[in-house]
Amino acid sequence: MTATKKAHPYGGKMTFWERTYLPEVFRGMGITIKHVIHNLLHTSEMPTVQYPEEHRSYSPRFRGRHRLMQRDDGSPRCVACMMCSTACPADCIHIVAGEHPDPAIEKFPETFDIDLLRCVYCGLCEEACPCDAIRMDTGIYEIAGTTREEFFVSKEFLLNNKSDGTEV
Amino acid sequence: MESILFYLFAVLMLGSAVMTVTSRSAVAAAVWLVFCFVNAAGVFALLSAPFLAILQILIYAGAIMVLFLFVIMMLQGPVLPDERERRPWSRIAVLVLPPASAAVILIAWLARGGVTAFSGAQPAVRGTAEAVAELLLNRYLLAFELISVVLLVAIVGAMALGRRKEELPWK
Amino acid sequence: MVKVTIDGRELEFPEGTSLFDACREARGEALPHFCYHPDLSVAGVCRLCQVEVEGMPKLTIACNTGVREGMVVHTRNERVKTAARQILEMHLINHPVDCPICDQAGECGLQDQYMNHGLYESEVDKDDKVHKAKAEVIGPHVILDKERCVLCSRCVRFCDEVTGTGEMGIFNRGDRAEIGIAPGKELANNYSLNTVDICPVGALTSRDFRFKKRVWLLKSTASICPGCATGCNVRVDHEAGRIFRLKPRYNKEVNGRWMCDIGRMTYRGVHSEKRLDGPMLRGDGDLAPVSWSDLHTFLAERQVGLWISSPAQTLEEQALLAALGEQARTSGGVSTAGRGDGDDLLLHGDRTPNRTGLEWTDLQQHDPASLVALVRETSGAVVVHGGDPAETAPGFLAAVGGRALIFLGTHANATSKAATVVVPMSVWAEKDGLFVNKDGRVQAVRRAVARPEQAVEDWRFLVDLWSAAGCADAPAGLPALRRWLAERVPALNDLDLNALPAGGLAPATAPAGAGGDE
Amino acid sequence: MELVVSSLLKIAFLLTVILGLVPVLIWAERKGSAFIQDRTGPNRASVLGIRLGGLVHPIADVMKLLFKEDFRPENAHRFLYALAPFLVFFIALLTYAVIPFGDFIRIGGVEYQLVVADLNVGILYVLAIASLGTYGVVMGGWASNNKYAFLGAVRSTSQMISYEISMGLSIIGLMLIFSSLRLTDIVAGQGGAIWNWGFAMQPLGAILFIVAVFAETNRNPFDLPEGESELVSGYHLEYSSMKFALFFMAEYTNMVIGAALITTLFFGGWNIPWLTRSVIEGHAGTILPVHLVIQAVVMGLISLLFFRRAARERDKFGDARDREPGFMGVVTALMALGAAGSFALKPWAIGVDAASIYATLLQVGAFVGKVVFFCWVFIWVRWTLPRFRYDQLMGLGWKVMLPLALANVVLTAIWLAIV
Repeated sequence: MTATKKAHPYGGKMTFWERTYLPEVFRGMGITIKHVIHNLLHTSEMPTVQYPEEHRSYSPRFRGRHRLMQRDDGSPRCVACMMCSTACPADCIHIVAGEHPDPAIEKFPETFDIDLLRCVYCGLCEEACPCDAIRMDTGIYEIAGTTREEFFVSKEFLLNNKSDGTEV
Repeated sequence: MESILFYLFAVLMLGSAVMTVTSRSAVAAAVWLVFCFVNAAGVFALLSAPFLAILQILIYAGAIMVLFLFVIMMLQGPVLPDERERRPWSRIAVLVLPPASAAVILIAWLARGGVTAFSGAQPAVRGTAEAVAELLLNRYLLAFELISVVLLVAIVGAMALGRRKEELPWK
Repeated sequence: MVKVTIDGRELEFPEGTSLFDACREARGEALPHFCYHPDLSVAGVCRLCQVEVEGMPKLTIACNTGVREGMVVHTRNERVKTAARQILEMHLINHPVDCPICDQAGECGLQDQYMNHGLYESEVDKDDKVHKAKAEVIGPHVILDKERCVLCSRCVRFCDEVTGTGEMGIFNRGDRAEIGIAPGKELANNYSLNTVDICPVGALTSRDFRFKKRVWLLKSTASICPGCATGCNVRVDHEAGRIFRLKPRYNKEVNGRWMCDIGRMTYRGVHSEKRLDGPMLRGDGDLAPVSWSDLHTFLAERQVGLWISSPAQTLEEQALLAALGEQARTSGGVSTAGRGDGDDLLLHGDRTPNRTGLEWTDLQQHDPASLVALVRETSGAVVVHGGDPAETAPGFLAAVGGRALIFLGTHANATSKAATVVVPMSVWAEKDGLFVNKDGRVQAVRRAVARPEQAVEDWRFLVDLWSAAGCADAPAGLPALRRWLAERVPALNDLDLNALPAGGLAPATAPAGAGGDE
Repeated sequence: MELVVSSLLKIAFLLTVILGLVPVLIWAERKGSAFIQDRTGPNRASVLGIRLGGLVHPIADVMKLLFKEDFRPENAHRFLYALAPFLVFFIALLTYAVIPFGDFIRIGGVEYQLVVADLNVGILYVLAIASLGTYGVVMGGWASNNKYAFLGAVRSTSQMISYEISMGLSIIGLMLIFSSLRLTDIVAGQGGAIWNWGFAMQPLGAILFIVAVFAETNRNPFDLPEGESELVSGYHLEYSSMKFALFFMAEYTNMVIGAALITTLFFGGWNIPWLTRSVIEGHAGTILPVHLVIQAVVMGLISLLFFRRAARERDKFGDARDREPGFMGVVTALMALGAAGSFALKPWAIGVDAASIYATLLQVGAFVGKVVFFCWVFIWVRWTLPRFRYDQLMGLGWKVMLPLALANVVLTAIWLAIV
């Protein structure tokens, strides 16, 4: 009998004690106090990350702030094909293409701006890029500023965004 | 000491009663009325009727006026600055009524024989819980119960009227 | 008529139809092709349109084959597909495949054919490719990338057959064959940008449009070129309120598939720095910005003695101005303005789009001297809608003298500088209207981009003026305006101007179902 | 005059305890919720590196609230908007007048009752004042001229009125048993064995009362007037700075009252089970030394823990915070030494007057301890149970608690008539 009752924990008729809810209330309070006592006795095992001092490590596949890859001479690898801005669902990449002074390089980005406030960090720009020029492997996720303009980052900024997380 | 408190309560009670009548905002009027009740409770307490005093606060200030305020607030929005200016007649009322009521009190006071009439007066029955209980539950038990039946009838009537017509059980 | 079976469907075609066209009709889409162009001779060099004709041992190119009675043709079988794939592989051997930086990407024939018919892994090592000159400037408008060329010879045939200038040719042989310019020449004819249009790959690109925008981001609006009286049908390619290029729109009756370079550059005026950007009123000597309400007050107080329109305005605007001027004198502007050299292809000597409209709306054009005389004759304010009489009619400003000169225009010019009131108007790409070309064909320009914030739509402003002047039933809204216009202009009486076909109508020769999109 | 001075002293004591408890409770709320949810909770604010486990945070919060901009929404009712938070806080404090926090203290042969106003209608006074508490809330909500604030106020009002009835009825049984409305009588009646306590005599009444008190204080699971998810934050939505702080403090003050009432009515008030005043006074020479030994040992152990931690985490942060465990160790060690050192005063030979005062102190300590425990229960419940839906709230109040309270009254009356 009890077995069949237990088979329907959320259905059927509730007993008197179940309907008072008091046993369950006390059971719940038991659970929470168990957590309190355990945490009081094991403060060092607390999963909380003491954020500014400690950082949680992210997977290498984590998409952080973008960076533009450089050629050997430090110029952007980007050829201003606009594949990233076409693929971008947030419409946050703004490129103005131009003729490169070096005849070997036909097209290059005169400006390459990303509006980090619009970016949704989906990574589609990385995937769209035919030249592996834009990457989101910097691991930088602390993107803070006091004005909107600070989040509108330029080509120069993105070129100097290093993959080891160092900033300009 | 007691007479100081009495006059304090009395003046505050009268003043708040005047404010109740002259307030432009219904909400403010209700709040003044609550203040009036609280002072009335103070007077009751001074008259050795603590039970009555507490019930005055508990029932009138604490329950009935809350419901009043509740309804008024639901029906009336906040008073905008342009609505706040007083009408001339209310200014006259504010000027006339307090002196008038003061005069009435003064006359009553003099008629009853001055300060001693109030401060020294002791009621025949002390208004403690026991005394009230004695009156209500022993001496006037029948009347008390009859009144509760009348109130019950009123409640049932209110419920019947409050229901939607088509839901009336006898129709 | 001959009966042909294509992919199992039996169809009839007139004799002399090319098999390419027959296949297009039977399949609903063209065969893969580079060199074939309906307006050029058949070259048969790209070998991409090969089809299987039963009874012939080898595949044959459809473009250079005529239909014959009883022909049984297969265009979709495995043999044809394999052939197309192999031919494409050949074409791509030396192609750099630099689509990301190629302006043609998105409207490239090679890309399309590859996606439709190729789709193989290249077997050619990237380093083995024959490299040729890139980004070679061959004319004022065109840039040539020899590597990308698939040697379809369309451009060569265009220069030989359409313009007859013959600047281009194919030089060398084998995998070193390349398109080039004849020594000592440059591709400087007025139709050079058509070679960019017909180039199926990114070999010829427009210097004007180069790197400005990826083509898939552009939106197109069908319109009419305002550059001359020919009224070429164009496609306005624009994005985010900015026009990037004009492309010809097929209209058999007017311009076919071509348009001239001068016409293509007319869009530059839309984003000119000289655009008027706000209503202005001459206060103490200088023009100063003024609010619309003050402007209307000023206009309401003035009695206008002369209304001058221009052949650059739409038919609606000219008719409205004529109606406004019924109580006063009107003029169609200076008859010598906007004249230039034409050629016998498309460019007309009359560089205004709507001079015929002036005739239709009874606005008489004046030569400079008679216009000045007309101004002298009238009293009251002078309204100039478009044009620049101060520049084209010497003595005009002196004739106006101290009277109010009200200029309704789009760009700053001599008249606007001398005007008492300047009202910023819309250019052709910012409004809806009708142009009547030199042959009396009524064609519609459509609003493609937003006008400057402070500018007004001309016809709305004129309608407002008309209402303010006391006309109770001034047409409200474009459809009503066009119905009013059709009633007013005799040539348009029987037409529904709100339902013009894409190619326009020529009422003088009765509505003919001419033109249409390609 | 003596009455005034002693009353003022008692009021001062109560205010110190209550206002002192408020920041501690805020800290306990934050830290307790954190520990329940396996978080660390507040631990940043520090004074010279001493953080006291986050106890500095309430101080920082007060500083922040003091210096915040005190804005008033446009079209708010000026007077009522300003009055509401003061009213809420004032009324919350008024209730303490009748709560006995100890038996009496004998100084110089005079016995002083440890209650500010020993009203003969004490329970009714509590109920009356509690019913006035609605005004601050409803005024604040209405005067803010914000629909969410007003909805919060409306909910609060209807909820308070509904549960006040169950609350009043649930303690009638208690009044019948102790046949008094005076709180000192009720507490005195619960002396001696633990089964004399109210909750043993009135288990149903106790549960109903506790539930009703939770509802009256607007605490979870009855915090619908605040209802963050649907009402932004309820009646104090438009308040900032110290006005908001007053609302916030009033909530915790109400919590302390609730705990004090639960303690007084159902958990023996200042009574310590079996250790009645006469027992303590009679055996003070034994109890006090044992007490001191326990205190010294416990404090010593705690200080050892701190010192161990100080040794282990010598350079954990690299700043002033590293000195904290050592400091705490020294403080607790001093407390242990103090307890041990007081043996020099010969606690086994305690005098009669001192024994009386010691008994009073123990009783007051017991009262405060019980109040603190029930405050913790408030916090504990809040972070355990989910919030009611509004119809469930009203259904519970009117259809479950009210009939049960009435049944409790009737059953108690019948039982008393029989016995």
